[in-house]
Amino acid sequence: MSIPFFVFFACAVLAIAGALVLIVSREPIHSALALVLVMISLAILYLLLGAPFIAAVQIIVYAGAIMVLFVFVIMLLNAGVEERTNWSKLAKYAGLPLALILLLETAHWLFHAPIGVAIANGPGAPAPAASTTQLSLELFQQYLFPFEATSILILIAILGALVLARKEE
Amino acid sequence: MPILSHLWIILALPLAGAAINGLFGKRWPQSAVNSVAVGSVSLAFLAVLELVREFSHLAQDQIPYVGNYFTWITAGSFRVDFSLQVDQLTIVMLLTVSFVGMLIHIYSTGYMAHEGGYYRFFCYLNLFMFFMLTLVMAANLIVMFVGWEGVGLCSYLLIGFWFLKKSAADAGKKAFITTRIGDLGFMIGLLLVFWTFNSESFGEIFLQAGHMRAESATHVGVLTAICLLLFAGAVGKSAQLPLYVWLPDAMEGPTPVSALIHAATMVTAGVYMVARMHPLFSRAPIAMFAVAVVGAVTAFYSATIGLVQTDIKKVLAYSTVSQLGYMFLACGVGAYAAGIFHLMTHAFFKGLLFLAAGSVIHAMGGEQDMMKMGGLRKKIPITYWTMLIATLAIAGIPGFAGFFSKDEILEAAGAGPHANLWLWLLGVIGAGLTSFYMFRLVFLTFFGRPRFDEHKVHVHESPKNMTVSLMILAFCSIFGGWFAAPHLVGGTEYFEHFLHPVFSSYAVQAATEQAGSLAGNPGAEGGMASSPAMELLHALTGWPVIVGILGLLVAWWFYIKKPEAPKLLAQKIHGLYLLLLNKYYVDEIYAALIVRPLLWISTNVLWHGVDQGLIDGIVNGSARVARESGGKVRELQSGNTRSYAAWVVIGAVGFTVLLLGILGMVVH
Amino acid sequence: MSVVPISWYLVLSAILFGLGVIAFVFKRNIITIFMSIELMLNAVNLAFVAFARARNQLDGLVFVFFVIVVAAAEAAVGLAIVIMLARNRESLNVERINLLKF
Amino acid sequence: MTALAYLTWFERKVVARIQSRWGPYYVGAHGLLQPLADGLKFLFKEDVTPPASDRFVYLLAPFLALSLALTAIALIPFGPPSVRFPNGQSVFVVSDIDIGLLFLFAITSIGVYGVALAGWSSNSKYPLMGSLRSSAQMISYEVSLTMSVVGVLLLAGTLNFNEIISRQSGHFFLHWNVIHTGYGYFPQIIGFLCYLTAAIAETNRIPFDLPEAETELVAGFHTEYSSFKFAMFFMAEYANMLTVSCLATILFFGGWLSPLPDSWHWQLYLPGAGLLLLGLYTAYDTVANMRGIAQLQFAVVTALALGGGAICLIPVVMPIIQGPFWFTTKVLVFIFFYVWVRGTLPRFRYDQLMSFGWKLLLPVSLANLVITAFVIILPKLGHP
Repeated sequence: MSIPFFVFFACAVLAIAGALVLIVSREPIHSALALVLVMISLAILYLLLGAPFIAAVQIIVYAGAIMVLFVFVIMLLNAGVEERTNWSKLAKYAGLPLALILLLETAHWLFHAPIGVAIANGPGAPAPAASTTQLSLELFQQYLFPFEATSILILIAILGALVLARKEE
Repeated sequence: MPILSHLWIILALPLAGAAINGLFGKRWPQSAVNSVAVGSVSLAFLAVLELVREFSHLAQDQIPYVGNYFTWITAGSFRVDFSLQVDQLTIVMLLTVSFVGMLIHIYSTGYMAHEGGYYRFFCYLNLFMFFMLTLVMAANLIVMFVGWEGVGLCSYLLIGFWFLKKSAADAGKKAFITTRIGDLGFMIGLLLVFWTFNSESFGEIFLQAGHMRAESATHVGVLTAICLLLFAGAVGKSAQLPLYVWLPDAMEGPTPVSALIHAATMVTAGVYMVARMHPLFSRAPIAMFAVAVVGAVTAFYSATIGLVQTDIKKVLAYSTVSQLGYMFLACGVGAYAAGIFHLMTHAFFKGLLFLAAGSVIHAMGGEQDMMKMGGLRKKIPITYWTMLIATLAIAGIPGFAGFFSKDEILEAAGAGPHANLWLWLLGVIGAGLTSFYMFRLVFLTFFGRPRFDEHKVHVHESPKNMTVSLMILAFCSIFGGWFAAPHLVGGTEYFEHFLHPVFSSYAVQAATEQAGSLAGNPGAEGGMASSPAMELLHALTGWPVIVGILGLLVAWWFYIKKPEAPKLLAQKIHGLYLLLLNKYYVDEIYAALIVRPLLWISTNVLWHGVDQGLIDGIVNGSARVARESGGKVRELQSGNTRSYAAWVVIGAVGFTVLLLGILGMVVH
Repeated sequence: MSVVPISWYLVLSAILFGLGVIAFVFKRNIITIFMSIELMLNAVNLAFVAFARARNQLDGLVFVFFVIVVAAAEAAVGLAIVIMLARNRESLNVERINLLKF
Repeated sequence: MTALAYLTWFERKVVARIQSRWGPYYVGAHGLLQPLADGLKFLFKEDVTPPASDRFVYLLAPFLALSLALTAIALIPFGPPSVRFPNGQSVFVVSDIDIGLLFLFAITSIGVYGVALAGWSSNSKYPLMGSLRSSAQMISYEVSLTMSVVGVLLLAGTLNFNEIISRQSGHFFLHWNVIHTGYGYFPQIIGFLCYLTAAIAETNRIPFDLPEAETELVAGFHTEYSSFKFAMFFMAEYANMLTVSCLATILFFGGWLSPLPDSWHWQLYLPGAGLLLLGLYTAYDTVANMRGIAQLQFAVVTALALGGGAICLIPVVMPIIQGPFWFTTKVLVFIFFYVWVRGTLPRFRYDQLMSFGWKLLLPVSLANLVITAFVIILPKLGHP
């Protein structure tokens, strides 16, 4: 069993475990940490997939910024253990089966749908690790407009966040 | 050629005035509103003068001069340009409309000085000028129709100007609805025109019509239909039988309005339209005859009603109707030029009459009943003299404007190619009646002893800006007629010559002959009566004068010599008197025959049946359905985010299933 | 040295997504629900990267980049809203936040 | 680890000198053994875990902090990658990856968790306050930290440390990014200042040590921590300090490059000479004014110094040692600067901190970035 397989399985197990913890734990902060775990393991998978830049961004932005923000808010609101209320019968009874169906469907999709097949047996061969230069070129030439758009989006988001979170005098 | 190449200026000026006054006038002092309103109209008048100057330089083949501004409507093959045109006819109308309009504007500044809604009044008035000019300058039927409806709207607004007074509001509505009946015909006529000629522009229509064979009484075709339909519109607009009923009521409006819209300009639109469409009419003898008959009958009929009315403005209203009848008579017998000419002179003296009457009313402090007047001769001399002149003019006393025009009409009616003795007779009698009731009006108003309390009503002459326009119009009513001085009095048919190209260009043979016989008759030059035709002319020319003077004398005898005579006569022929007094009960008849059934239908069938039963049923039904279903569906709106989440998931699952299914189909 | 086939990554991403959905439906704490959304996004990102690798194209990575950016914006606004919520209703439990009930 | 421990000694000494004290003195000559003593003390103290705490997170936090800090150091190249072990593994560069810088940032950004979680898990108000503050502060200052660095990245056009450094070689110290002027270059002095400030804040050092403001919140986020866990935080802090100093050296001061022209061959002798001088000094000290046990200790130090010097003078070793020598020197300068600042400046107020970070530091670094980008683009504008 070669190294990539090992890494993959380790990360996969970690990620799934993290997701499960996220679901099971009733302490928001634990969920957050679990999610961070998932993200980090995903980042490693990205490395494995030859996308170091994405991996780094994943960690910096997701784990380093977004999740910190989550933790920060959790701490700020001192969000305690989540209480057990089940008013939504629908969610209670339909949720799990539905999600499972979705999962199966997706799996079926991936394996039996033509596209899925095409990719599943697709070239697993290690493509040269996407160098940051190529990526940046792609980003700033082909996808320039979306890039600008997102920047504006972020600006708007900042303003919105400020407006929302400001205490009304 | 600044104006000629920019005809729209003439329209833009009044429109701008209306816009400015309408938007800002409310806060402005009267002086400002005046200057805007009068200024805009006067400028328009000046523009028209300049236009005339430029027009005189135009070569014959450039007439009619058409200016295309922009394509207004295009739907399939239906294409309407916003285009204006100028030819002699237009010039005459333009001069008349803008000139009289200007004077009446000036007059109004004095007359309306003490009224509320001052700016509103002038806004409407300017708007009216705009539409009227549009109507006159239109180069195709659609643009003309715009003006047509526009003036209708303005007249509605202005009749109902004192909308707090119920009678005024009702009169406005009545005018609008009655004319609308005619307009329906007009509209159908438009469609028919397009269906026939596949175009609405005059040039195109006339060109094609020129190639069509003239229809005869036996062989009636589309032309006749078109003409009759258009004439229906004219009947509505120009208050002819049977749709004249709105005009007398329209006197509820301010007097200047009556003068401008319901005497001088708008009501003559019908005549103008008929004259404008003469190439079609000339080819539809039936229609022509119908026009003539309606005109003559109306002329006589409303004259009889005018005999006994006591409201000064009502009398004038009926006389207007009858004068319009004369114009139609003229058109009907093919003497378009005469008709237009009478239109012009009538604009002068009838406008003058109304203004003078307004001045009288003004002086009497709002009193309109002639029975409560009398002996005003000394107190308001200017009004008196001007009114007298106008009366002489309308009565057709030789030398005054009315004489020439009416004379020409009767001449054509009696001796023209479409001459018809009975029509002529009607016309002559009508002329006599006209002069009778007009002098009756004068005598009742200005002579005899005052029949009102001198202490209550202190009579006073109107302010300058009113009297000035009175005098100017008086001048026109005297000399306006000499344009057309017929050869028999040694004149040179100038008016005929001027309009000749318009009416000869597309005319059928008969029409040209007639025009020739009227205009270019070599023997007629110099006025020496040589040919038998001339003898006949002389004989005919006499009659209107004679009956006119007769009417004068009778009126004098009744109302000066023996003031009690009318009563006696009234008692003698009481039935007839009542009949006339109540205007032949036409309003009542209409009410019984049309209005009430209509009301019943609309109440029981349309309102209770269709509206409440059907439409409300549908509306409420749909609303109820929506409410019920909403009540059911809103159960989903549990307000519980998690169940929403579940729904989202369900959606995702369903979508994926769908996608898989589709892909499966694609694959297999 | 053999290589992990792409489909495995895809399956992993599918599993993660499914778990995200489950969390999304089952958690009651609004912040956690938020996190589950992020989890789903991550799963999708993984799929993206995997595809990008499979196709030897960078577009997938670019998409991931954009997804991350948008997620950041979304988190900023969303958390601001959460703070508002906590201020006004003293509860983070979505089942107590049902003003929009019929 | 020892290095870290001795950093504390160094700091205490310097601060003492600034405050005109002797500082640690009794444990060992000139308190040389103080760090060891501290370490032992931490090891043997009772490890208290507050009952109300969230046990798992409480344990996790310090490990996270320290491990991340150390990992970060692993990324720093101490010398030229050309120097390799027989097995081809580079000596000074533990891991030379394409986007090392990004990873460094990634790791430091995760470092926030240490503080935050610590404050949260100990479930008591002062730590919570402290961690709230610190997480806010770290997030905010991380932004301007990154921004100030981007300028250098633009100049270097790569994220790889070694390339960044090698780009700064030549013309002895004139091509270091701090001062590198010229066509298409913009001296990153502003960027450097921003970086320094942000870095101090990032490491929660005075004057930005709000998270552990003794006077306000007993000891901030690690109030509840004792014994070895506290030591971990402590070391993590110094490790971070070290990291950022190294980063500054690499990004702005040409990493391991020597400031002296290559033609001056005598510079090869510098490291050894320096150590020898140190040894001679300590030797004099030993002989002159040391007595008893202290004398023995100093003898050891002298032996080490002299021995080290001698090794450094071995021709084979000499070239190898050059890079690390300069690198360490530069880093030491920074460390000294840190300590100096700590000894000098008072603490910020929290709102001042925030407004300073967002309203001054970030705009300035952004401006620097924009100017740099412009200067770089300018020559290329003519001929794309």
